[in-house]
Amino acid sequence: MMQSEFEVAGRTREVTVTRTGDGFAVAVDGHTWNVDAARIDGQTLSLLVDNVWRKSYDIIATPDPATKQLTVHVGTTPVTVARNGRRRGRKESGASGAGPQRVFAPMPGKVVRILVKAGEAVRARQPLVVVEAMKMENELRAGRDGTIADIHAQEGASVDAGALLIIIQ
Amino acid sequence: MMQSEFEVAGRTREVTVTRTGDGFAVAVDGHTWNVDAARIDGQTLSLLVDNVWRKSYDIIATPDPATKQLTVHVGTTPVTVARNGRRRGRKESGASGAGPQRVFAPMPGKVVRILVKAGEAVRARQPLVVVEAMKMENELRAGRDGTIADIHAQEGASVDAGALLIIIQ
Amino acid sequence: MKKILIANRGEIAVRVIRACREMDIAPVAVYSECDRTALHVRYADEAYPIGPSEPRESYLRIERIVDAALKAGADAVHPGYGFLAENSAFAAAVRDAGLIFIGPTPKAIETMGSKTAARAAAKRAGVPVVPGTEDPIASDAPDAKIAAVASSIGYPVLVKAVAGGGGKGMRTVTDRQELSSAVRAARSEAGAAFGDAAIYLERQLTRPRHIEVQLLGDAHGTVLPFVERECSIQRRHQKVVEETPSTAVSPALRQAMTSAAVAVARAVGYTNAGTIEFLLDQDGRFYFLEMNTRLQVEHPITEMVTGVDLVQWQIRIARGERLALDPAALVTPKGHSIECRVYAEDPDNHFLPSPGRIVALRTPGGPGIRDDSGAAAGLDVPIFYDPMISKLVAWAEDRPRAIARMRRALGEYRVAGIKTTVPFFIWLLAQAEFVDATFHTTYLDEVLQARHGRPFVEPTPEVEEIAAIAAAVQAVLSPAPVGPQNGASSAACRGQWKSHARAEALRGM
Amino acid sequence: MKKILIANRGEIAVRVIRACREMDIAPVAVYSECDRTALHVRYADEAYPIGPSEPRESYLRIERIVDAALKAGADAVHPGYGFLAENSAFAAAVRDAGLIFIGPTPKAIETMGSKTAARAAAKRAGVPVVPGTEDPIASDAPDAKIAAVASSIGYPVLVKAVAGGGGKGMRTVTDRQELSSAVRAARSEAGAAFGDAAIYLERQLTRPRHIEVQLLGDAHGTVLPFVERECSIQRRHQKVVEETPSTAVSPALRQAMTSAAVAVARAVGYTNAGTIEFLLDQDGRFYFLEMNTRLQVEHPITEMVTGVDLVQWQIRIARGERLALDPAALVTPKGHSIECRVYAEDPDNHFLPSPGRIVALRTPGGPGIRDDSGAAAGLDVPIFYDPMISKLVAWAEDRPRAIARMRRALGEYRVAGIKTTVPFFIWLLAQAEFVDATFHTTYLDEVLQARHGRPFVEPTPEVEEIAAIAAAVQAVLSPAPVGPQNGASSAACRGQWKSHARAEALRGM
Repeated sequence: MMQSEFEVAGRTREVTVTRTGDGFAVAVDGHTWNVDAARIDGQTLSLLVDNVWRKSYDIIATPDPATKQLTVHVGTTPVTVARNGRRRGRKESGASGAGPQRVFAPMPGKVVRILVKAGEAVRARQPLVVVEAMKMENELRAGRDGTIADIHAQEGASVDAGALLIIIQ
Repeated sequence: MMQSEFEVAGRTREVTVTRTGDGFAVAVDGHTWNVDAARIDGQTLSLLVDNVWRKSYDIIATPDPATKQLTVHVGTTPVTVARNGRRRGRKESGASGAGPQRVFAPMPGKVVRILVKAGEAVRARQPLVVVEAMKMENELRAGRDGTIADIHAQEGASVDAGALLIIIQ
Repeated sequence: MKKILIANRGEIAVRVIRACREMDIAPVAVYSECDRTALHVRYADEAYPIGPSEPRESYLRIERIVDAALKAGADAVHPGYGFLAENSAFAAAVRDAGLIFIGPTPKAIETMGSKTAARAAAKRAGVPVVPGTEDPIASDAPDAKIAAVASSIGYPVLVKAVAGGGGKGMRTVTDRQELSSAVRAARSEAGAAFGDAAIYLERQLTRPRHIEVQLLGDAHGTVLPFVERECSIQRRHQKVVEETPSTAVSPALRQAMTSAAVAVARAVGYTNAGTIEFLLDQDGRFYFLEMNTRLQVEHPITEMVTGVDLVQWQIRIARGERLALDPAALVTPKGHSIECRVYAEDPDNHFLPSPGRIVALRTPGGPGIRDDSGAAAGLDVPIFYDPMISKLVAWAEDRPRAIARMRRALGEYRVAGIKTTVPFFIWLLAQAEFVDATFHTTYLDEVLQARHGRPFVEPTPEVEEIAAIAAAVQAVLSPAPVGPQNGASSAACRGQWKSHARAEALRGM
Repeated sequence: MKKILIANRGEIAVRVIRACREMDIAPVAVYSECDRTALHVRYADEAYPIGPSEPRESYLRIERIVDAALKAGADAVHPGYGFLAENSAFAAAVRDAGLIFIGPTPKAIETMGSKTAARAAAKRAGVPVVPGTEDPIASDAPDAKIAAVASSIGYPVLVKAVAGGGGKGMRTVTDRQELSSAVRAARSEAGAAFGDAAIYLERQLTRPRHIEVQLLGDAHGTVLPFVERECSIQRRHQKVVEETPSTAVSPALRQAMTSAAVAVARAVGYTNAGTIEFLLDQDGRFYFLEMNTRLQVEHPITEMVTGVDLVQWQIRIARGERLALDPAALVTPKGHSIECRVYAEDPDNHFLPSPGRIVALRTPGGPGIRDDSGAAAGLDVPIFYDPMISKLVAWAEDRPRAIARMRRALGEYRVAGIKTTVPFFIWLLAQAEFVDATFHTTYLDEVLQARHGRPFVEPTPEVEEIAAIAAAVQAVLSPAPVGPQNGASSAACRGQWKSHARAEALRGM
């Protein structure tokens, strides 16, 4: 039996997996499902889950380098899943909560222009920095109102996906 | 530098591989080629070989369970390659040389009928045993004239690919 | 109709699933033990186990399939082809369970399923049949009696399964000495394949062509024929390449054959998709051979030249729709289409089956190519079923271009882990008889015999040298890297690989 | 013509390779450092390195590409689209090296490549153009002067690259305040994309449709138009979905637009494949927008409804053949076709590029589906190039069925390792505006803005629960087995796996 806590699409779920004769009994927040699971390869699973019907789910589960979370594709629907304790606060751009907002490069590219200065007040959706990748200029915008606390990017510099560019206080 | 002897489509070849700056110098029976090799995955290679032109070869190389040799697909053309010392005499069915002829099951299946008896004289292409696989009955035939020395198969038995069925002396 | 259970596996189950999805109908799969990870199970909305891998314990078990359909709350059952597709008891059991059988009536299946009864029905409809026995040969008939019948028909004679199809349980006999062993083999194979060991005899025509007419019949009395398919490229009576239209069929002959096909179908009150098979002799006369009361493997080529989705129409007919199709368009092909049945067989070893794990698979794509497949890398081709892994279909404006396109597509095909018939097709499509379409149903067997097992794609000295280089270089490059692909590329693409390494590290989550 | 060098990469290079093979012409690839293992290199007969990954150091280096063509002994060069495809200096360099350029003359490229010169040519041919500046804006024009020009045209105004294409270097400006920054951004992007920072201004029509006409012109004076393509589904002026025919074009309008297109092409002595783009306003009036003097990304949908292989015809025209096509058939579409450009972008994160390693890939197949791809599992989508990984094309008898088929195909698409726009397309094809074809060129940007970045496919409670189950079960099942797939299946398929184990043991050879 294995018990874990997962954050699924932002909500915490208690999941308990118990091996049965020919599959698994999986309890999610107390409700138990009979699951026949077959591994296809490192990231692909086939699940048959007994409910009213015996439904087939085609699963690809891969870690997301930018957010350090697991992306579970249920068919073509991507769902973000994090095991509790492992999740990192990477994808806060656009979040409206308290604390500093960190703006990360969402893809590798070149910083073409920085449009703000440290100490400058910014409004939600105001462009902060322009990153060129794959021949397109992409504006990264502020997720909420605030003040530029720190700029880690340099114009002309190449950055990797996930690189910290700007902090808004 | 690595030196080896390969049997390619039945002919022995001396092959020497030397790493160069950006690829390999590969000598086959004394003639040297400049080879740019890139591995795609466990069994797939891309070779660019400088000759008059710089030719591109799409390679899939997999071991053949039935013959214990390597099947190298150059594009869609399969070529049997054995490293010397490793080759086993598995694929002798149909060979016309001296020595006993061993008839192996070429695929897993069920022995439906054995058509000969030990000590019986057989002619080339005479049916010896019928193996059912994938809903078809497949007759295995004698590769040359001879006498049945031994029968290892039993009617009704399931056999694996490569199982020895009959020896003709 | 909201939910359809597909009583089949492999590529045809995937084909029916696709039709369901495009019609907003939920597809339900069934599977045997060794098909748990097959694509048809993963593509379906629901999947129900129906027993062990042996077909007789699963895909041929009527009650288990009907149970699964009822459990799933399905409205209808699609049989695909093979297995129970031409089993009238299955069609009846589905109907008796209150479900719709997507196919003809049990009565029509039964009549045409008996090849001898079908020949009688064709005769009654005024369509000529190949000379042969009127009734099945009794199971206890002595050899001498069978030999007398064969003599009266005239050699060469074909021993055929009464419940036959797909060339199974069929043997050619050129003289009396071969007759008893051929009858025994055919009975045994027929019993294994159809659960019915009955056989009959038919005269083997001299170098005929196999021409067939696809039909659709609705429940309102309309029967529509499609442009003919040419299926003369056969190995041991099994089709390996099909094309449409046929170079041997003139507009007048097309008119005559499609009319004859409709007459036979009407004679048995036929509904849904079916095919009338004819033999066309060297003098241009055609004979009814048999009717297949189901979808056929070669249905895609008809879809390619007419634009009609035959599987969707099967469903639409089953739910009572009228055939809203332009009859003239169905017999007016646009362009030319060819299908190659890609089998897990070793063409260089007498076409013996080559089941196993597909280690790598790259299928062709691009203009005019359709790959109807049930295979994927990492999956197994099981020993228990038909070894067809894919129907590779090409379309082009005309026959020469369709051949060129198919050759291009075959050249793109990469399969590792199992042998396939791809090298054989590359050889076949380059033969003058194929290019000139001068073939007939025994052409392939004749030429194969004459080749004495010579490999279909013989490596040139250049290719042999490259194979040696590849084997040597692969040994030096081993083992396979798990991260970046190779040194040069790795350095060149730096930037995304730092991230990739992080991804690799997280994989264990 | 025996050998063609393809001066491109990715899916379009693979597309041209396929055309070459079907015509028995040897295809030659070129590649940058990070494309060493790309499919176009592996599919070609020969491959030559042309420099580092940065396009300016490789795919945009005219002299390196011409050198490679000469070294390979090629007869001709196919430019694909993007990179040097509309660079007249490249076409001239190829010609001057004694090779055939598969495309129009350098002169025609130059004329139509300047969007302002092209507008002048259209006007001279009697075809209306969108109101705007006659000449490029001077690079040192003061902001005030540009603003005055904009005011005289009337807001909203479009800032466009004179050397433009593919929506690059284009900005919409709704009032004067945005003008300078838009001009600056457009200049910078245009300079990066085309090596030419010149821009001009054009009035933005109110909710027009983008309708374009594909043409082929041979060297003997024949110019033939094809049925129109509807390309109004655009994001930031880049096409994302195209279809043919357009629901907005009546037979009379088709006649008028195709005639206008031919008039423009004739005015510049156009040969080979090209496309005249029009805007169609809400009153049914159309305006010349620009001409693309090359093959277009959306060419497959025209191939699907006409059966004509445009790439093969490019080659045939280049070697001097006459256009042996029935003009009436080209403007009489058979059925309906839709293309979705599958990009390595994260639609749920402002469509930002998502380069990286494709860990798993399963592409759709079956009836009516064509996947023109340059991607494969295990390969990287590099950061340096356009992030399009595949053109997914559907064909069916009519538009509703083509949409249903495309939705089915999108549902089959599986990509892991990178984000793609597949979930976005699944959402888009379900929108009433798409289903009813009431869209226009700003529809998508408007609806995207209104959605405020909401995910395109939001998981249902059921899907969230399944995701949790999958994550938990995957952790229990780890690590991935290298041999048999899973316990149940392994036992069921015993027989072939003993052999498989032997195969695994031999892998090290």
